[in-house]
Order: sequence, then structure tokens, then C-alpha cells
Amino acid sequence: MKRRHVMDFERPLVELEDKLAELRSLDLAQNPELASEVESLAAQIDVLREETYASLSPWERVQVSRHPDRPKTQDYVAAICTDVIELHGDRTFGDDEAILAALATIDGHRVAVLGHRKGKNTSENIARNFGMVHPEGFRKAMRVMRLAEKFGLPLVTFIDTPGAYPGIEAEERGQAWAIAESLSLLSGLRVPVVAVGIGEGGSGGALAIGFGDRLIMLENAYYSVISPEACASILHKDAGKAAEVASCLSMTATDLVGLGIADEVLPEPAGGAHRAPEEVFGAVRARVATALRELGSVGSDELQERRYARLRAIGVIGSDEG
Amino acid sequence: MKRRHVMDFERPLVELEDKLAELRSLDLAQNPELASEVESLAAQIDVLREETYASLSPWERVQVSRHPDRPKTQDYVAAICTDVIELHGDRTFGDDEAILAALATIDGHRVAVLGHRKGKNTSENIARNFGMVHPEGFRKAMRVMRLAEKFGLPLVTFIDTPGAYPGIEAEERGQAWAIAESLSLLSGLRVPVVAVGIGEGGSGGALAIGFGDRLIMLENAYYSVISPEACASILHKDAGKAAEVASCLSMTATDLVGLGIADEVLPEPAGGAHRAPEEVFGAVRARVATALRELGSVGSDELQERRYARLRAIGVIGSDEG
Amino acid sequence: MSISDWFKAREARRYTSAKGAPARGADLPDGVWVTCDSCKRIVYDGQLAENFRVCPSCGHHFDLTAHQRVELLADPGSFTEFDAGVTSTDPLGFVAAKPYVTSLASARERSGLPEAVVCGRATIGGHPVVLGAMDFRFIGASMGSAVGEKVTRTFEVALAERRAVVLSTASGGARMQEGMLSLMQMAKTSAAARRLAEERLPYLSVLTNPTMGGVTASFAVLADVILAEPGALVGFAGPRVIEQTIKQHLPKGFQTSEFLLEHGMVDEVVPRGQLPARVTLLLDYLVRGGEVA
Amino acid sequence: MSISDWFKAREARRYTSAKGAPARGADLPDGVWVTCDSCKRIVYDGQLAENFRVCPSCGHHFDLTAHQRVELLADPGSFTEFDAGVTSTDPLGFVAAKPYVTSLASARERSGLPEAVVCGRATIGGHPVVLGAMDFRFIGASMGSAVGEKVTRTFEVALAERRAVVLSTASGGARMQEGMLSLMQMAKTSAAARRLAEERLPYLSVLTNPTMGGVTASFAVLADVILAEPGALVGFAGPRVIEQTIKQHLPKGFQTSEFLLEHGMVDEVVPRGQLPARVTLLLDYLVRGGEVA
Ligand SMILES: [Zn+2]
Ligand SMILES: [Zn+2]
Repeated sequence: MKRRHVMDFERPLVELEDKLAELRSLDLAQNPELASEVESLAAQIDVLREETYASLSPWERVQVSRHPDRPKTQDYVAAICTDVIELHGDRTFGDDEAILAALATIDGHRVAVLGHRKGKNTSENIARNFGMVHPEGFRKAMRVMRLAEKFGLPLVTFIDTPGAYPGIEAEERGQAWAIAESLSLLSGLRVPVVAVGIGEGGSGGALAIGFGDRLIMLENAYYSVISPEACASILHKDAGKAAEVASCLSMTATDLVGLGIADEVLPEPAGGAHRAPEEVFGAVRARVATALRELGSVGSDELQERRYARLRAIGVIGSDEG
Repeated sequence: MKRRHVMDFERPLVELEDKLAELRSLDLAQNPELASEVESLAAQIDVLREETYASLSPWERVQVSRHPDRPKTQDYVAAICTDVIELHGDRTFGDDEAILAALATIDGHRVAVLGHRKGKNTSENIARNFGMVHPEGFRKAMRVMRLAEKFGLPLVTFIDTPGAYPGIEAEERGQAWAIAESLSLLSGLRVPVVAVGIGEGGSGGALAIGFGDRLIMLENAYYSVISPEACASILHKDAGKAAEVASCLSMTATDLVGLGIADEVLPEPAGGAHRAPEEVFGAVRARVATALRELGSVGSDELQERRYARLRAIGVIGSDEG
Repeated sequence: MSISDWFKAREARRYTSAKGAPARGADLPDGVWVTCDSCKRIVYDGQLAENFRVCPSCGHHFDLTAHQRVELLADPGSFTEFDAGVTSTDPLGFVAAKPYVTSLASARERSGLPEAVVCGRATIGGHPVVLGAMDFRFIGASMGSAVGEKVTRTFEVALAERRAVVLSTASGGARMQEGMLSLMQMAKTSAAARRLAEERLPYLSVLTNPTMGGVTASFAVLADVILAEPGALVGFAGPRVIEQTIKQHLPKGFQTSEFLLEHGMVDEVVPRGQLPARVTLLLDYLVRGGEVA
Repeated sequence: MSISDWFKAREARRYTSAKGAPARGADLPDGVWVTCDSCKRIVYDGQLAENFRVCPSCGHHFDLTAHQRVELLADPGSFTEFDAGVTSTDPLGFVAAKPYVTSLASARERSGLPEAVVCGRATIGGHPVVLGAMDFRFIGASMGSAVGEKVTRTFEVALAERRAVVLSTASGGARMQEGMLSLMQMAKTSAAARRLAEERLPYLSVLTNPTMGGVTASFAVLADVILAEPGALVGFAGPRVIEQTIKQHLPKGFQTSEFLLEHGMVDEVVPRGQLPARVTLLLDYLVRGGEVA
């Protein structure tokens, strides 16, 4: 059996759940009292879970966003898209599996889909570099953005990466150039762009495909200028202070709405998206479809103006101007 | 002293020239008769050279086009351009030295320049891969084509390559894709394009930057669908029959004008361009400047239509149509 | 079109589609056995025909003729050829080893085709397209003036009639017997493909075994989405030329469709049986765009 | 502007340009000696100043302040700063190790600048431009809301007034103390750069030591022509992060300008003394385009 991934903060909860499972596996027919106790325990657990997940700290949310069982881009595509055709390659160097690119249909809307793609096991994660994209991945994404624009297909992106890969070859092949060009292209794309933060939103590698006319954030997805660990090791010289730093970085879904960067927080079931993925898929499908419907009625010049204005407004500055 | 490169067909001529040089190095003050003989020999040599070069076979012209002393793209740029700024890199993989890309001024015309770049010695030739371009070279060229188009700079290209490099890495990085995209881009470029065949015009690697609104061919430059050697080894299973095949391939400057592909043949001095490069530079500068002036007055829509019509007309077909 | 529909359609057309000569090994009466080039097993030809000429043992894709390609891709009865009369001449009077005119004559006789590409109007999954298919039996489906002209017209007809283009490619490269006239067809076809692209009309290419040289390096890879059949050899320089240049053997699988997929050059490797459905679905996306279904 | 003109102009402005604090080592009276970071030789500061702050022994390019950059590039007397009042606040109330407000205050004090970038109208070789220069002394010239806003306005002013943009970059990356507000400046500045490009107005960037992270991965490399100073460190991920990830030492010269040139990422590595002439000549080409001289 696959070893379960238990996050620190949910350990008490998981211990109770295990106990409950054990009790439920017993034959309680002869013991109706115990049976009612079991149900009472179950109810207590539900309350505890609700409470735990209602008040997660930013750092705890980061843990949830990285949970290995958390639904990934490919799960969303499988669940909410039909008629999927995956597209491959950047036409210049390779096919980066850390980016999923496809033509797909969501609730009757024909779209192009882009997403960071993590693996579900070690071998997949090696092939997909744990969702950390190389320049050719961003270039594949750009190719598909241009294709989408050419044929009037709206773009739906799923954000889930620890960050763009920091490696020698990535630098050699122009990681910064690829990200910058993707930002530029995405900012000016003449089709609607709906971005969904489903897990990790690690810095420039996330942003390269991670903004548009709508940004929908799952409750436990994060989006950050830098990973809390890296931030802590720079500012505190101590990666162990990640939890503390996470609270400063304004990186949760709710923070992003507050900053005017994201449009809405999509609630997750208590326990995180992986506890009830179908529920989350349904909600994402509905929200994306709504966004596509709303944006579908906007002309492409107007769409461009609005997207620019949206970006333009982000930032908080002081001013000594007269 | 650098060893001279003597082509087979010019051997008798070179032997006479050597003799003449030897005679001229003698002190002939006491021997006026010999002095007049020397001058007579010089005149004979001139006649022989004229005759030899007036009737070169296609294969002999190929030899001239490959002569190591023949002026190369960088020589033309140095001689006929001012204010040269070389531009580097494809922004995705590397900087292929087999392509020279620059902003430059020719006779007052601000232009972008592209050319295949061979080396002048072994180490240069290794760095420049003997003028055989990899995909990143064509992608550098495309980047500069787009830059030229964006800022309304006409494009001047110099064709001099044995062909695109046939190697594992070139195939891995999409040699065919790079050439095809370059053909497409060049065909639709909204600025004037003047191409000059200065040496070897080897197949797709030449064509990728080797056509436009004008094609000026130096008298001994060739342009061919395949190298005579490769053609001979395919059709005759004998690369030694290259001379014979060269006569079939319609690859000389004159042939190209006859086929409606090139606009004009630019005569070379007897002995080839390397015998009097300044003369050739002057002629190329003048012809390119004239072409730029003529094309400068054409609107960009009209330019596009004419370039398409020009390409469209190339080919000879039979027709059983009613 | 589902695979079983295809079967039915194929059956219906078996005795009516007389135009295209059958592929190598297929010009034998039903009931004859052929040897698979790849696994060397003996395959019943009838079974091969039922299986889109894909070896039932190893999945090797046998060559198809241009008309078999059309039959595979076009909706039944929808294909109308045009420009069948555009043919090669011998503009250079080319003779090396043997006269070009002789090569042309024997190609015509062997293939039953006037030229190496067949082009026409058709529908695929109901979408109006211009469909072109190249036939390797015709001087290696090399591109001379006539092939370049027909491919160019394919793009031009599509542009004029606002159709999509679907091209099934196979080629040894430029047709050297037409010298520079052949090389220039690369620029001409690429220019035509660009005009189609500027009008945002879709172009899909299907790279089949082998697609090399000047055809790969021009219109074949300028498609919006590039599909390739499994195991097809696709590239610019031929393997032998590369081996001679680098003086070493090429890695296994070099220049195959699968190699190209890994190196980012094609969108998908599609087994032949799935091609009609794949092309149809792609056209659904690219023809209709963001229009809500 | 010739080098000797630059000397003269520099002399003329030496005692009038009070706004920008001098670079590290330069805030000493004339006649003081400084040690070269690279060759460790002792250099006379006056000589360094005459030499564009390039070490006369080894060619090492000393850091320049934003105002020294402006002085280097702009035609004498042509620069008029705008938006000097756009400054960083502390929107997140960020405290880690020390409060962001403290970092800001000390950066302001040390650099004498309100923010990490200085922007203004100027002419370069007579061409009207908007010129921006980043100053590494100000929290590593990291990009927060204010830097993002000023860079965005740089592009917008240029667009409105049909000027070219010249940006001299230096940065440690995004300013983490402003969290996601900083990250989004990458998209915002890139969007503004794109608008300039769509109007075909030229944009040149000069990458100086160091330019990393979110600044490299946004507006810095979206220029039409990218120049870099010799030996500048330029990249996305910092060398230490990469070493930690790959668990091995980086090759010598990794992420230097010269490395980037070889890998096709920059157009030219230009020694500082040649920068004004180079930028002028590039503007001649890109501003005037194909107009005959
Ligand atoms: Zn088989
Ligand atoms: Zn030094």
C-alpha cells in the first residue's frame, strides 16, 4: 500500500481518522452502543477537520498545496475537459513535459489549455522535473498561445509549480528570456485568458503562464514572489523560519484577492482538494465556464485594454508628487 | 608564405604567371630585348586569362566560387558598409558564427545585413563550421529579419554556403523547421530584400536567406539544388562525375537569369573575384544601392505582391488541362 | 469518423476507386501473403487492407499510395481532384545516368499517376478542406516544378475558398533533375503557406515515411499542427549524408517520428487508424475556433 | 559623443551633479586610492573617474550609480527626471529579520535616492529618449511596486511622446518584501514594453552587473537590441540557488555577459567607454529605420 503523506498540522486529525477507520472495520452488530460512539467520533472528527482547515496558517496552506495526492493539472484536464488533444514541443529544442499543452473543450467552450505538470510518482516526477519548467517548456506554451490567438481559442491555464527550474542548462537556454517573452505574449494575447491557481504558484515560473483576464485561486493554493524557504534563508539565514516568513509574504488566495491580483477564492473541502477532488473539479469547471462565458462577449480590443488596465493597477506606491 | 590555391583549369595560366613574376624580378636594364619579350608574355597571359575565364565550365565556376581567397561575406561588409553593428544570437540556444547579422549602411541606405560566413583560415572555419549553418543560425537570421521589418530597414543578404550543416545536433534542433520558417518569413517580409550570390549557393541552407525582391549573382557564384558531387554520387554512384553533372544542374549565374530566378549577372574580373576584389566590391555596392533605391519607392503591400508573384512564376510545368 | 465506419466506407469503395494503383505488395489479388518489412512476418494481404495497411504483428506502417491516403482521410465520396493535368516536363534537358524524361515515364507507368502529389477538394469530418497527398513511388515524391505548383495551388484554392488545408507528406526532397527550379519550389510553397496562415485558415500536415530534404524544410513543417505516423523517417539531411559527414553511425531511432516528438518538432505521433478522427477533431478546434459548441 | 567630449562634459558636471551619491569608493575626495575588486590593484580614484570607472589595469567595470549611468548615456544637460516622487511604501507591513521600512530608510540614506530606479526624458546622440537607470545600492535594485511603476511609466511616456526607451539595468530580482505585488510587476512592465513594441518604437537595454531574477525575466530582455557590459552577471536564478539545486560548482564564467553572448542571449558585449556611441548608432538605425541618410 502506498504510504500516506501526513502533514504535521493534521497529525492529530489523521490519528483520529485512523482510529475511526479501525473501529469501522470491526463488526459492531452486537455492540450498538459502540456503534453510536463511532458515529459520534466521526462527527467530532468532521468538526475538528472543519476547524483545522478553517484556520490554516499560510505555511500550513503551503503544505496542503504541495500534498502529493493533491489533484494536478492533468487531473483537472481529465476531469473537466472533453475532446482533449495534447500538443507537444517548442519546434526548436524539445518537448518539456513539465508543461501540459492541449486543445480541449470545457462545458462546450473550445479552448487551449496550458498548465504546469507535476508527476504522481517518482518516475513521472523525474520526467516532468517536479513541475519545474525549462525554457523549452515556456516556449512550447508560447507556441500554443500563438495558436490559440490565431484561431480565436480562449486560453485556460493551471498554475502549479515550485518555480522555473534553476539549473545550468536552463540558464544556458535563456530561462529569463523565455519567461519574459511569455509574460509579454500573454499580456497582449487577443483571446480571453483564465488562470486557475490549483497548487503551488512559485514565482516567475508560475507567472509565465499565470495571469490573464481572470485569476481564480483555490483556497489552499499559494502564489508567491519567492518560496517561503528561500525567503527565510535569505532574510533570516535560516530556511527553518519558512513558516514565519510565509505569513509575511501575502501569498494565500485570500491575500491575493485583497491585493487586487486574484478575482476569487474557490473554497476547498475540509482536508484539502485531495479529500474530495470531484467536488473541486466541479467547482473549477463551473467557475472557468462562467469566466469564459463572461469574457466571450468582450471584443478583443476591449479585452486587451481591460487586461492592461488590470495589470496596470497592481502595486502600492507612495508619492511625494505635488 | 601562404601556399597558393591553384585550380586545375588555371594551372597553365598560373605557370606562366609564375614565370612572368620570375622574369620581372630580374634586373633587365642591360637587356632591353628581354624586357620587351616580358611585356609580350604579360600581354599573352592577359589574353589567355581572358579566354580561360570567358569560357569556364559550370564545374570550373564551382571551383572559383570555392576558392579560399575569394572575398567572403565579411569582406563585402567591411568594404561596402559603414557604421556596422554586428548582432548576435537567436535568444534561444546560441550564436551561430556561420551567419553574420548586422545593421549597416550601404551608400547611405540603412539596412540589415545577413550572410553566410565562412572562415579565412582553419581556426575561423572551425568556429564558423565552413559556412554551414545550424538551426540557431537560421533563427538568428529570422530574429534580425523581424527586427529589420519592425523598423523598416531593407534587408541585404549575401549567399555563400556549401549548404546547411548535415549533423545529428542540427537535426535534433530542427534544421528543416528552421529553414522552412526562414523561407516563410522571408517570403512575407514587408521590407525590400536584396540577395547577392557571392560564392556558393548550396541548396536549402542558401535559400533560407537567399531570395527576395532582387537576386544579383556574381559571374562565378553558383546556386544549386544539390552539390554536383552529391548529385553525381546519387545518380551515377560516382562523385567523380561532378563536373559532368554540374553542366546539367543549371546552377550558374547565367543559368539562373535564364530560368527567371536571378535578375542579373555581375561580371567578375578575369581570374575571379579574388584577383581584383576592390573592383567587385565597387560593382556590388553600386548594384545593391541601385536595387535599394528602386525598391525604396515601392509600397510595402505592392512589394509583397511583387515578391509573391516573382516566386509564383518560377517553375516549368506541362499541362494536360483542357 | 469511427474506425468501423471507415471499414464500411473502405469496403464500399474497394472496387470503385480505380484511379490509384495499390501500394507495393498490394497489387496482388486478395488472398496473397506479403512479408512485413519490419518484423519479417508473413501477413495476409486482405488483413493488411482491413488494418489500414498496418502490420497486425508489429504495427509497422506500410507505405500508402496517394489515393489510399485520400481514401483514408477524406469523407467517403467527398474528394474531387484538381490539377491532375499539371505535370513535370524536362525544362533542363537533364541527363545524368539516365534521361529525366525516362524517369518520368517510368514513374507514371509504375504509379499510374501523372505526378507525385494528388490534390483536391474534400471534406474531412464534414469540414471543407483542400487535401493533398504525396506518393513516394513517383521518383521518391521529390518536389519539382509540378509538385511545387500543385502544392502552391492547394494553398491558393484553400485561401480563395476559405478552406482548411490537410497535406499528407512523403518525399525524398527536391527533384534534382529540375535543378534550381526545384529548389525554388521550397520558397514558393512556403510563401503560399504563409498567405494561408496570414488569413488564419488552418493547415494540418501528416508526415509519413519518409519525408526528407526540401519538402520537410518547406511547406511540410509550416503547419499549425504537425502529426506524424509512427516510425516515419523525417528530417532535413538524409541519414547517409549525415553519416558521411560526421564519420560515425547514427543512434537508433534517429529522425523517426518518435525522436522528433521528443525533440519538440511534432505535436503528436498518431497511428494510422486514428488519423481520420484526429484530423477531424483538430479541424473542429481550428476551423470553429472559440465558437461555443 | 566622443570620449573626449565625455571627459569634458564629465568635468563640467562634476561639481553640479549633487543628486546622485557617488559609487562605492567614489565618495572619497579626489586623490584617494581604491582597490580594484577584480585585480586587487590600487587605482587612483581620479584616474578611475576619467576612465568611466573601469579599472585601467584589468578592465573591471566598477559599479555605477543610477546618476552616473545617466551621465554616461545622456547628452550633456539633456536629462530631466520624472516621477522621482514615486516611492515604495510597505503595503504588507513586512517584517522578517528587520522591518522593510527600515531597509527602505537606510537604502534612501545610503544611496541618496528615493527609489532603485531613476527615469527621465533625455536625448542620446540627439535622439529623444526616455532613459532609465537602476541603482544596485538601493536594496539590490530589487523591483517592488515603485520600480515596476516607474519602469511602466517609462514605457508609457515613450509611447505617448513617440520616444525610444533606453534602460540600464541592475537588479537582484523582485523585491520580496512586497510579496506578490512585486512579482506582478514583472507582468506589468512586460505588458508596457509590449505596447511600446507594438507601436514599433525602439527599446534598447544595457545589462549591467548584476541583473538577475525578476528583472531579467521581464522587461530587461524584451529590448530590440540587448547590450551588456563586460563581465556582468546576468541570469534568472542566482548562482547559489543553482549550486544548491544541482549540488555542484558552476563553471567559470557562467552567467557572465560573455557566456550569454556565446549562448545567443545578448547582441553585443560593449565596454563602458563605447556605450554612448553604440547606443547612439543603434538609435540612428532604429529610430530612423530605412530612411535614406
Ligand atoms: Zn510487422
Ligand atoms: Zn582591476
